[in-house]
Amino acid sequence: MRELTYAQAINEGIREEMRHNGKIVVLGEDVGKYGGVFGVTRGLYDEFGAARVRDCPLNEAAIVGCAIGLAIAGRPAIAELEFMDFTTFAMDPITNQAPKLRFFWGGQVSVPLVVRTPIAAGLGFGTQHSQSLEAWLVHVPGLKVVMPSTAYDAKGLIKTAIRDPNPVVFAESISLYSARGEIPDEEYVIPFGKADIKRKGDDVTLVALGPIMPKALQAAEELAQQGVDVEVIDPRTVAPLDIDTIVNSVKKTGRLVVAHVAHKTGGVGAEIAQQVVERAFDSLDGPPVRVAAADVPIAASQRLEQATLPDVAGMMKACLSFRQ
Amino acid sequence: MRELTYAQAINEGIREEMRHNGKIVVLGEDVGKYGGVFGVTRGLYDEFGAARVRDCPLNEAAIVGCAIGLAIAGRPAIAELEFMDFTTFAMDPITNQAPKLRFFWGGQVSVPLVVRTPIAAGLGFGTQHSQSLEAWLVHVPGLKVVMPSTAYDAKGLIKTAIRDPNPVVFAESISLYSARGEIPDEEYVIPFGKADIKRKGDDVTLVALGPIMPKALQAAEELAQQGVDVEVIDPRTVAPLDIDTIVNSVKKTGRLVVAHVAHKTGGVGAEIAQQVVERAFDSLDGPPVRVAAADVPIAASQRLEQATLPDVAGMMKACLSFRQ
Amino acid sequence: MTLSAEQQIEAFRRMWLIRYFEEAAIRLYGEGRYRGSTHPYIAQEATALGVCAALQSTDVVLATYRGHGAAIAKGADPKAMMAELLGKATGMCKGKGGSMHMSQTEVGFLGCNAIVAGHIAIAGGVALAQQLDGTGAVTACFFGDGASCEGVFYETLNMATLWKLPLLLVVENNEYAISTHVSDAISVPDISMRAQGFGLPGVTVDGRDFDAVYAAATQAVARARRGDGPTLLEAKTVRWSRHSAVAAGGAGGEKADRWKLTDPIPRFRQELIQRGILAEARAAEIERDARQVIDDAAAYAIDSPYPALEELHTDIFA
Amino acid sequence: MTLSAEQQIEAFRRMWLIRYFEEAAIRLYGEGRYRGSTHPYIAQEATALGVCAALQSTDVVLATYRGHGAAIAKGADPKAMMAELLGKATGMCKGKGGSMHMSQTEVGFLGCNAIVAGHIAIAGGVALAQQLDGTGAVTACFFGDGASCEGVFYETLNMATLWKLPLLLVVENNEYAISTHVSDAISVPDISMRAQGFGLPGVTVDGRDFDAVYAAATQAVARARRGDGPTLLEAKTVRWSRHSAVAAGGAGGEKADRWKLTDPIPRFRQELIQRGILAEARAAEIERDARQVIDDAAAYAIDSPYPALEELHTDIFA
Ligand SMILES: Cc1ncc(C[n+]2csc(CCOP(=O)(O)OP(=O)(O)O)c2C)c(N)n1
Ligand SMILES: Cc1ncc(C[n+]2csc(CCOP(=O)(O)OP(=O)(O)O)c2C)c(N)n1
Ligand SMILES: [Mg+2]
Ligand SMILES: [Mg+2]
Repeated sequence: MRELTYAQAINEGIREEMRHNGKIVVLGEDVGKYGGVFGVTRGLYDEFGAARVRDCPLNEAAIVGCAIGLAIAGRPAIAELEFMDFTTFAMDPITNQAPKLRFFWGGQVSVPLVVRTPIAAGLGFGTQHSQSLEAWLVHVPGLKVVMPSTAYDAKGLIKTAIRDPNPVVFAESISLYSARGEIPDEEYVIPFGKADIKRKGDDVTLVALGPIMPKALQAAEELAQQGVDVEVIDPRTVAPLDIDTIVNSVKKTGRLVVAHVAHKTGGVGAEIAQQVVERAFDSLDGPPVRVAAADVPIAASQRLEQATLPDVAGMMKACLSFRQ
Repeated sequence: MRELTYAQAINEGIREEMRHNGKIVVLGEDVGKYGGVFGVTRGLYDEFGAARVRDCPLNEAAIVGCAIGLAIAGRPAIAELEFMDFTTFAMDPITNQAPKLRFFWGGQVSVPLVVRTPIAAGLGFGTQHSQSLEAWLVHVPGLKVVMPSTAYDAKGLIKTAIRDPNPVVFAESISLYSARGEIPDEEYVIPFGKADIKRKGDDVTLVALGPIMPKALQAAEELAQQGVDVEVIDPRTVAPLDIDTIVNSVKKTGRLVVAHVAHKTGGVGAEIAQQVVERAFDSLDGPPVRVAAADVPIAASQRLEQATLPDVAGMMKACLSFRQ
Repeated sequence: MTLSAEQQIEAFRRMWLIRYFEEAAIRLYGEGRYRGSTHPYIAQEATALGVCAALQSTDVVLATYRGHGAAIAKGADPKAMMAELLGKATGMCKGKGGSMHMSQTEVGFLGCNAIVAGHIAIAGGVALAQQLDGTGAVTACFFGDGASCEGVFYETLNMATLWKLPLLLVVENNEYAISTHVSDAISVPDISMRAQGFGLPGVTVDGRDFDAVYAAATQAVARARRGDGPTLLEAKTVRWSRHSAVAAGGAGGEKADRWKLTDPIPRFRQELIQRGILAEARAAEIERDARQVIDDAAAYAIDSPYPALEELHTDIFA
Repeated sequence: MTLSAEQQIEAFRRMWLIRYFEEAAIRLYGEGRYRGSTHPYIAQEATALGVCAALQSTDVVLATYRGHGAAIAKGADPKAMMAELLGKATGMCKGKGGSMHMSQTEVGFLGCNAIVAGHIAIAGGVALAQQLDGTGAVTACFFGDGASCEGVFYETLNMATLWKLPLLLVVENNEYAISTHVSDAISVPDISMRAQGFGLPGVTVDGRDFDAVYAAATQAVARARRGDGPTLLEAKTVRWSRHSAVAAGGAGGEKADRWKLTDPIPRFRQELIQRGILAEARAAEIERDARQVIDDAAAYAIDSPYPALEELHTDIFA
């Protein structure tokens, strides 16, 4: 076992896969010599060279389009978009091309594509650099969407993403990049569609996505001191979603809270809540509660930003809202 | 009263507003001389000239970007995207610019922008021309999203959209363009955020969005013959959403079905269901039911397409699923 | 490099296949045998054939929704295409794609795309894979004058030039994007001029002249194989009467049949006869045979079954 | 058109305002007085001033996240800017925008934008409104070498040329997009060459030379006001050491301080002295005063309150 940061864990996962499979290509802005704006691809250029770790011009649409071309031509491609907000420039390749090509060509190609992109919420970057847009992507059949919350998960999941012959959006978290975690010395992968129960509990089920996980665990710890036992579930992949694990937990607790840094309205929280309601209506003590960013643009000013984004107190309040 | 088609009604609404306000500019691909690929802007070029009704090169990002520039410079702009699927090319201006500029500049500008774009589901155009993407847009604070389902509503709502000093996405329905409706001789507008009860009923609340409305009403009629009295609610605007009208109906019926042509997972149906669950949990006889497109890409082949999209039978079945 | 007589005759034959395929597509649409739309390649046949004649079977072609011509030119099977058009299980994409999404990867036809310009960067990626694999194969990407306005085209132009990708960017300037004439959409008279700002060769040829297209494509292919990078090749033509089976587009009135004045097929026929490659009788026979192939394809497509409903859930994930 | 002595001195003063503003922004970031990031305009001052000196107050400027320089050059208030930087209620955007979203519409500064190239088509629309309104006003849009790779730039180039919009597209080529050198990103040596494929004038000037920028901008503005359409103006410069307060970017090591060799401010100072417009003593006084303005702005910003939480819900809808 070693300790690595979340960023290093992803880096190691990519590196191992690139060693296994000489066809894999990494491309994006600043991913080469510089090692990525957040350092996630550091050292790959030196090990694998400029042909396989490609610094691209500043054009997201062509980067992802080009990555799809590589993928359908038999070269698994890992494209980076520097902030998740910039998926807006690549929505045609990400949503109209990558997840549909195989289908509308009747299975003639596969699309081994990973689009890596980090969520920046909570760092003061302002309105256009703070969005968590997984809700857009889970709405697109044919896309897989991953949101790792720990270094361990990040490594295991990036390896699965790279091996997957299908398009995957891998949503990292800038706020977690420097978080450390134990990483086994031996190789491992984590399957998609398997939630991880990050903390066992009997009173409330708290589903937390990606960057909010540390706060969710903190909320659970504080609630434990108040005698409320929270089960914290990390879906790890929101598409496919391991709804069974969530439903089983809710059948035990009768209470569901879903937390994410994305805006509340139209967020994945509604989808998870509704799937639980569909399957476990009679087990619920009360309506599922969502803890999410307020439905306002995210201001740069720290005070406003903090008030917009979900926090520990908000999750605690939500978990306690079921008690009479 | 006169009868107009849905397309003509929109056309008339735009025309009236352009007569009222000489600043308004229409822009898009084929909107000028040709009158729009679906004829919605027919005649506007002749009446208002090439300066105000502008045929643009084929570049959606610049069209919407340019429309935003017009808007913040004091010229309300109406941009057309030929299919809703092509919002993918303009996601930066639609989501990162238009709804955020006013906020991040502290109120120094307003953005009187309408992006008109039609939903094509069910017409055999295939995977990349059949998507209903309102779920992406309701997730973006600062955007209003309109989905008219009748000629009458379309005219009243487009006028409100054009007068609104804020960005509005106006999602039309190709399948409704030729549907006729009575239009008053005198001018009228329809406020945003006010649902319309398209059919009164006591047994089940059926919320239906845009293009699926005719089928929803048909399902309700057929169910009436079976003694089930369905209340059909048309939110008309999904952002802002008139949740009060829906909740009040559910408090009466105890049962909620939400139907849309968009894919089920991550669709607006989950959002509406969850908002109802949050506010009327104790009134519900059972979990809300969603009727939506299957979570698979939409095939061109008629048989597969039909099996993918929600239909009358599906809505009937959903409405009946509550009966013991 | 010159083409053998046989190759030229095969090109001639495929032109007729395309022409009859498209006429059948229009007829079948009129008969209500499929929905959606279809975008005829009529009047543009010489371009697809001229480019594909310069390619090897291991090279790759990508095209637009107006891509039946490119498909046939690259050697796709008209029967599987016609069945695809009608949304049948025997279609090359099992009926899932329809008119705008034909594809036959085993002949190097990496498909049609219904999103204008959506395939251009993808073509760049395919060319990058070819470069990395070092096989010497090249990619040709067809698109329209309208598509040349989309930003991703320029992004790809820059990247392809920078990286010297083995790519032919073939812009088919048929004067219209639906209703919009190039003069109302493009700030320069020739789209090939765009190349000047990107540092790659830009060439304009008469897209109705098979020989001219073939010659320019041959040069571009040679350049690409040498590792010298992409070429922007503009094939000027005149669009067939309508944009699609659904949308008339702008070329109405007197302009509607202007394409007939420069129809590439009789022109190529005349050339081949003058060259002594083809006799009148043989030309007529080829035309008849092509029509027969298409008639058979239509019958086959009509008789084919629709896909089973289980097909909804296949081919999404590998 | 030549600038009066007074105008030149004002330009010189604003260069110092920018320089000291940016140094303060870096310092305050280091002190943890705001989060996010800041992108200094250091070493590029002559470009913003040269362009803005060619504009009237009724003309409009749009810029990027590296836009503090353009803001000050167009006459924005450094106090309101500094308060904005710190996310204070007294900020020009009430603290909602921060470093990357400064804006002061009443002086014609239509703001910074944090999305690379996200503002270019918007600038086109503002110019279109100016054209339609017939006021004779023009728009200048600043962006970087990296931004010139985004497709929407080319889309705007085409539309602006086609429609003869009164637009200056000012590309500030500081050699880097974060870590990526222009030679690894752009397929031609001068970004102004892109204009050749679009039919508008493309000009490259030394962006550190106020006079050269001013001369080129004056020509471009005149052309735009005459109704002859846009100009692509490339201002070449050398980026300051780092991309931002957060990201180092590529110009590390020996290259880091290369910009100092061609610092535009001492250069302009020397020019003004040689021209007899400015005495050494007056120059020093201007510099001191500018520093004082910025020090005062920083103190004002630090003392200002944070926005009230109610501000979360204002300025979303008009
Ligand atoms: C991104 C996108 N925008 C708009 C359309 C609608 N559309 C389909 S074909 C077409 C015109 C394309 O013109 P051109 O590129 O010249 O090709 P042509 O049809 O003439 O072959 C348009 C606007 C689309 N399919 N995709
Ligand atoms: C669409 C988009 N892609 C990427 C980024 C991240 N990013 C911010 S600045 C920058 C480099 C821009 O370089 P350039 O245009 O040369 O401007 P400079 O920073 O040199 O002024 C990048 C890649 C962004 N903000 N927006
Ligand atoms: Mg065309
Ligand atoms: Mg730069």
